[in-house]
Amino acid sequence: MISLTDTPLRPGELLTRFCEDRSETGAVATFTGIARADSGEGTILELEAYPGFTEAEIGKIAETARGRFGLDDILILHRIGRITPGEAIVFVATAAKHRRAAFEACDFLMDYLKSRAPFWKKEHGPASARWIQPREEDHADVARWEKEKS
Amino acid sequence: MISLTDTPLRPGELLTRFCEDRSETGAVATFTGIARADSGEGTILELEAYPGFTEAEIGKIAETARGRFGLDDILILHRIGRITPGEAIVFVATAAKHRRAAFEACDFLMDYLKSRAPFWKKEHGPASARWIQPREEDHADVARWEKEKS
Amino acid sequence: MARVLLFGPLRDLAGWRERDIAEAASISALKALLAEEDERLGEALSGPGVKVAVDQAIVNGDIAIGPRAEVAFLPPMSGG
Amino acid sequence: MARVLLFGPLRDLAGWRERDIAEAASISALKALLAEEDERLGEALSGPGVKVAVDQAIVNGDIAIGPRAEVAFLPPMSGG
Repeated sequence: MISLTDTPLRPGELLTRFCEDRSETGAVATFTGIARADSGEGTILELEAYPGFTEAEIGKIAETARGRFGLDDILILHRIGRITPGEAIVFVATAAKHRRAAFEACDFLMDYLKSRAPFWKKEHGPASARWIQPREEDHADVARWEKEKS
Repeated sequence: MISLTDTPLRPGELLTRFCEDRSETGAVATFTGIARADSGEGTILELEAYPGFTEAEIGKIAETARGRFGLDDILILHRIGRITPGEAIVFVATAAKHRRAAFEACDFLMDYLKSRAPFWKKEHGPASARWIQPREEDHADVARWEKEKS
Repeated sequence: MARVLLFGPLRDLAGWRERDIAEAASISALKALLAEEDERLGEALSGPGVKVAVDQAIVNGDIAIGPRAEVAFLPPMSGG
Repeated sequence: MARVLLFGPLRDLAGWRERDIAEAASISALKALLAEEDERLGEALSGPGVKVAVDQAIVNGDIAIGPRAEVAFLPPMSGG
């Protein structure tokens, strides 16, 4: 299930529901990305999506992960709108029979989400605002999976 | 925090508490290991620990992970006693500034827990019971980290 | 009549997010029309990394726009 | 008097988990004493991969056992 929301994410409740009735699953990995207050200042993140298109693009990534890692299930929730430090930006959960598949799929999904997903992200600092691009690290992270594939 | 318990784990509630007041953290990775009903039969797992010793040995692994990956925080909860399919056996959460450290530390901790942690595990099948050893895969998984270190 | 959507820095630059534009029958005609109104926006729409989606599918090159098309200009994405 | 603890398959084999044993002043003496009572347990205590912990610390080789020591025999671990 893939969903965008402009209200706060509740990773714990999402994990509780995701783990229910999983007597054949074995392994659940999750990742929660939290907005950081790097500067100690009142930085606000603003995330914009293209409703419909963004979910569909993430859905393609999720289907790739499902096939590549043999997953039982995937959950991706992403915040949009204004996000204050300490709030979750993204929650990803993967379920698989064994832990390596669950971990790698979660890692893979996050790398794609951080560098390729159709979001536009603006950082509102105390004095000014700026649009953010993926970090060099994010590009390097996602490149790992393309190398491995070949 | 490292803790063993003979009552059901609640991964969602653990994650909720683990994510609280983390405006400097950025990344939380978790792993939940769930007892599988592989055969469809009523298999029960029985996990035995050496109270005190087992927590201390896991604590050493956790300290290694904290230093190696630069973690902000670690939570490890492990079930002991009789565990039915669908119940969580282990919950590990790691908090770090960036996601790669959180993922790798969680992966590392699980590899150590699955192959090196002082537990003795018995599988009670419908007709007989047997003591379990780590799988070949578990040994291979943990060896990855020893190779990387050198 | 096409519905035109702008995202991220393009929206900031133009000062609008969404508009109906009647007169353009192709992507290139639409870009020309918008550039006529706002030269800086016109340049930005053809800037590096800007993708165009018609009815939520990325398109390459110039294509005709149907009367009820949704045309989105997507500047380089930030990721999630 | 040492408190002796057995875990996992050793506990199953012996039929007990925990006992106080008064007479043994060293690991080797303790093993000999247990082997005298139960030959199969004696063999298993020296079997491959069995570790010995005294007061919750793994020890190697034969060492003296204090009067209130906790001696644990740890067969190969299953992991969690």
